[in-house]
Amino acid sequence: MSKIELKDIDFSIGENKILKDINVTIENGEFFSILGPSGVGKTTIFKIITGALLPIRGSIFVDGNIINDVPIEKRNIVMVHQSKLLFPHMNALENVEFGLKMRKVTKEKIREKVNSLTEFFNMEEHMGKYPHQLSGGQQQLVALMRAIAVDPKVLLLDEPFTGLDNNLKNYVKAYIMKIQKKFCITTVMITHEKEDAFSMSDTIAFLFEGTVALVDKTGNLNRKTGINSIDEYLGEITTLEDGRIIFSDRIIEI
Amino acid sequence: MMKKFFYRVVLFIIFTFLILPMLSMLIWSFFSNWRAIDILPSSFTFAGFNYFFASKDWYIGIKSTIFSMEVALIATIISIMVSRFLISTNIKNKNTLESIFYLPMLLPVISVCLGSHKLFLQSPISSTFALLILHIYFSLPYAFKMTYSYYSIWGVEEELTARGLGASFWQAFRYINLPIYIQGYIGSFIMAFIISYSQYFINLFIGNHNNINFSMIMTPYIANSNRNIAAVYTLMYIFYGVVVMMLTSLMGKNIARKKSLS
Amino acid sequence: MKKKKLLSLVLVFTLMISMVVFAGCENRAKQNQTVTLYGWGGDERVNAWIDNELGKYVKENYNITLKRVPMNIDEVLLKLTDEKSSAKSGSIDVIWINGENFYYAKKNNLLHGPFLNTLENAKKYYDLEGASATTDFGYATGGYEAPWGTAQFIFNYDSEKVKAIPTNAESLKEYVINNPGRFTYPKSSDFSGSAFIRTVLYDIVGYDKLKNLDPSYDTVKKVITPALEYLKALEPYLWKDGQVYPSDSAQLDSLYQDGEIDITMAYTANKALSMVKGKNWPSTTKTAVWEKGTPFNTHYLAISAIAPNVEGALKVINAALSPAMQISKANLDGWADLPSIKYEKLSQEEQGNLDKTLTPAKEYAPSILNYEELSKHQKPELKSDLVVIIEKIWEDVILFDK
Amino acid sequence: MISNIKKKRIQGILLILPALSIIAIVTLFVIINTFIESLGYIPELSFNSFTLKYYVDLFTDVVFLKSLYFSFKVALISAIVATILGVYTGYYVSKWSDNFTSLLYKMPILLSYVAAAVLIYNTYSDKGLLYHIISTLGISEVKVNLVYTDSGLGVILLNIFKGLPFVAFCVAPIFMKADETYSFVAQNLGCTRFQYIIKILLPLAKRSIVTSFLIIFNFNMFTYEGFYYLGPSNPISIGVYAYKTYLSPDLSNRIYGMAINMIMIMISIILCFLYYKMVKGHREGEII
Repeated sequence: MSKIELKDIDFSIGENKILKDINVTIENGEFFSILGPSGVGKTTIFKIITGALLPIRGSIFVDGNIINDVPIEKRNIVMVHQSKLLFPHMNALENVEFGLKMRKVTKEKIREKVNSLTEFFNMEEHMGKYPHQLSGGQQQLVALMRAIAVDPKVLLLDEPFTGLDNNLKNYVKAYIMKIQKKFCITTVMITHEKEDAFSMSDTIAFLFEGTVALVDKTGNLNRKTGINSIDEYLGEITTLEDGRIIFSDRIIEI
Repeated sequence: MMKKFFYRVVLFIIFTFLILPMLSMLIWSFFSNWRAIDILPSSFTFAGFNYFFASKDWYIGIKSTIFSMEVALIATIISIMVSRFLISTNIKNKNTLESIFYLPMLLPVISVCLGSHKLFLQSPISSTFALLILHIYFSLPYAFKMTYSYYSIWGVEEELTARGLGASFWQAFRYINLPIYIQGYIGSFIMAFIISYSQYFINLFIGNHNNINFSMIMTPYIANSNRNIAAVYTLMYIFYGVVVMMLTSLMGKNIARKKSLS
Repeated sequence: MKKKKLLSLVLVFTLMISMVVFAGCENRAKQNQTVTLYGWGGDERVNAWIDNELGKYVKENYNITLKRVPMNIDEVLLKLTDEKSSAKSGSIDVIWINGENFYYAKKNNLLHGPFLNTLENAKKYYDLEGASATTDFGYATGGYEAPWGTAQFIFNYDSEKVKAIPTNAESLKEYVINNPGRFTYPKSSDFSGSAFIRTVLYDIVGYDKLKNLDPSYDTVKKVITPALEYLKALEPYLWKDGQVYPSDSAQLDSLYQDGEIDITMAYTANKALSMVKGKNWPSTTKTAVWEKGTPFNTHYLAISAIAPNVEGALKVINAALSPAMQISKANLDGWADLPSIKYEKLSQEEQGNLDKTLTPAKEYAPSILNYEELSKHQKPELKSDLVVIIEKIWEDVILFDK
Repeated sequence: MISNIKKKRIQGILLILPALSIIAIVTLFVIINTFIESLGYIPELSFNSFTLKYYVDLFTDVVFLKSLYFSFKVALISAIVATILGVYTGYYVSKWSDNFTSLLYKMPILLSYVAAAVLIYNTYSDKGLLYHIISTLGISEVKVNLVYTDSGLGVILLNIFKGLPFVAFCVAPIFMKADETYSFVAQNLGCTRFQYIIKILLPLAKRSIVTSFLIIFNFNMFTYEGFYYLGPSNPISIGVYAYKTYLSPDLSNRIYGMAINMIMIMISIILCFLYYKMVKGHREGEII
């Protein structure tokens, strides 16, 4: 439940500039999406926020405190990777417990916490299984559980629906929304799917070629933005009175 | 079906090709004569084994396996360090740097020994330490190659995830990296061990009388005409090596035990 | 989890302990006097003798620990050359050496000396004016090496297959032509191969014509041309049509052992005995020399110029020259090396012991020649620089057809 | 903020420093020393001039040139065969969990070249184990003629014997892990087994395969044991040539030895450079 600010972030690999002048503020408890085609540095932003990568220039603030020098494990920002990255040698339960164990939480508290999560996610029968025995959707839920278990300040979701079919996707999606409501975690999601971004988020940032082209409330995005690249990317959109959005080809609900 | 049969046959031939020499070694360790006209080898003997155990050579063998294990351990640790550095940085000359670590594999051992002997003689370090450095020099690239190929395919993402969840660097390494990569590390260790264990010229040329290793006592016998002795020494040489390899694999399995349980 | 911890702990401990133990070994070795002996280590009988007889002897008499380091002599010299150019103390004490290696080592000041005349046993039991003490491959030893043992070049053959062993160049040619593919000899770079070539030279050219030859490539080539032509003529009838020569005598022995050839050769007079005894070779194996003689030489012990323990090295060499060691070295059940000690200078009892050790057991007696028979056919070695040139000429003419 | 980047940089330097210092110091010293000595400057042996004479001598020596060509030919053939068969074996080995067989095929790696050479001799020489087996099977008049031939077949056999398991050992773990990860995905996408191997497994293991190939090629080229024990007397290999030269008791030959060394080192470095180019060119397609 924190506010994050990225100020003037630059990042490059060799000569290759990946991110330029990223300035974003994500409000406390907000569901924030970063939308853009693949390969524009979305994941890099996440890695910078978590601390896996260090920016060449710029600062990251959480609740007004600069965290550039805080090591990864002290930031309490958890990222759910698009390929889930469950630890293959641990079963689902151990995966979920991992973060808590690292924090030296007492055994009873761990049990309590994990039980309530298991119940919440309806995963009772699967906790003894190893990652490769779980389906894609279940893996994603375990990854979510693992992330939430440590009560992160910020939850980062990197393309959370990769590899899931429509049914599973809706299933996972519902859980994400539910978590967000229940725990009020500031959540940032990376996606290239317009519908997901529009249907889930409070605010959307458009990332093109390493720069943020536009940040706005979802509700305000019901017409042409006036920025060519974004309009081209989004195509025709109309917001109906009941809040549904019509893209050129389909209707989605918010 | 035909195709499958063909593949099997090729595989069979390959394995036969690899195993026959081992078989000949076994035969010659227990026999001293097998003439062209004889169908079976004659003159069963334990002379070779008797000699091996009567002389202090079995002890030298153990000493040199331990030395090589130390070398392999250091080489593996160093190669993990290098791999982690290479995988997590994006410097411009990464490939050049990587190639530098392969250089020792390509340089002829004798050239390096002859060349570096002068260096070590001029420096204040002892010959045992010089020997250690050269052993690491030659085994490091192999260990590095193994480790780095693991790292470059699977990255360190899992570890970063763990750290995101609050694990410190060492915790992440111990609980996540080690179990996942252990096969690769064991591979590097074994490879480095093998390279160090089979070095002959380094010990000969750089070392002193305290650094006699198994290869060094084995080689003259092999090059001489008593096949029984040669075979026994080769057999024992392999035996020591295999024991070390099995022990390390076992340890690796133990570390990755949970994984294999699944 | 617990088991894992335990295992890694155990591993770390063993490593640490082993390091300590080995370091301790080194220290202990230093307090005790240690002398290193560098030399060829390819024969288990030789090694066993050095470890168990000589090593034990110096331990008991001088409290010296003898460390044998198996290393070919050319590698020893290479190492020595490097070590000598540095300020550090070397690692080599005693070197087992002779011939061209001695010649070059002495020329490059790699050896300590002269020391031979200071050795008690050398003065007492050796003929210090005699050929083996003063000259090694035609050059003066100058007291830089002590005669340790002698060797003679001989042929071994399977008497069941070779009814009449050729004992000169002419009869060998006849034999080879009649039995194509059943004879070969090692390359000149090998000790035995080189000795075979010299044996042929002694037969065809003659020792006297060769001994004072000017060591220049062209002169030597001219003089030995008849022998080269002879060898060239043999080539098509050799094993594998003379396309391939074995790299060393060990390979030649392998061929003999497999029954691919019927004659092998060695620079160790009593080799057949140990090989027959070990059942490596057929019991019908016999030994022969050539009518006009085969090369015979002495092998020596020398001290490195930068030996860390010269005093100890002198003691070890003195021990190696002692009658007791010379007799045990000659033991046909052990190394069976011919002694270099002067027989006449031994006491009656020692003479008796030596005779006894030199007499083979009845069943093996036929495989070797007795000492008398051998000594009748001994020819000294040529000068070592000549030997090198002859080896080179053989390579150029026979091997590379230059 | 700067301090953090600096810290990371220092960490990085600490990570590679031990390895880099060992490798760089030794390699550089060896190359420089070899080069200087090969020009005829070894003051300890009182050679004090700088000259290219020794290189000229070598490159006008037919025996040397022949040996260079011969070594190259044998090394190339054996490295190609060993790599292909090694990858083939590695693929099958990666699917076996049987400890014994997977240990068995590794044994040749453990052997030193000398030991392997002698075993190959005992097995595949004219009257070796193979001969005995064939003749026991009742085929009379067998002629096994593998070692000591002009074509260097014996050496090739040895190099394959040593190289094949090495390649298999290097690629098997990659195949195994890749199989775990991608086999299902690929089948999902409708790949046949063969397509899957060609399109997924081989490219994944490409780097490993190429490096192994280069290592064994280079090693085969300069090794002397194989040629010494199993090769023909003429032509000889560059390794044998070099070995003979260093170890000649006549110390002036050492300069030739150093010159040959330098030539071998140059060839190695060129190979390393080629490898580097190759890796660089292919970087983008890599799955990391």
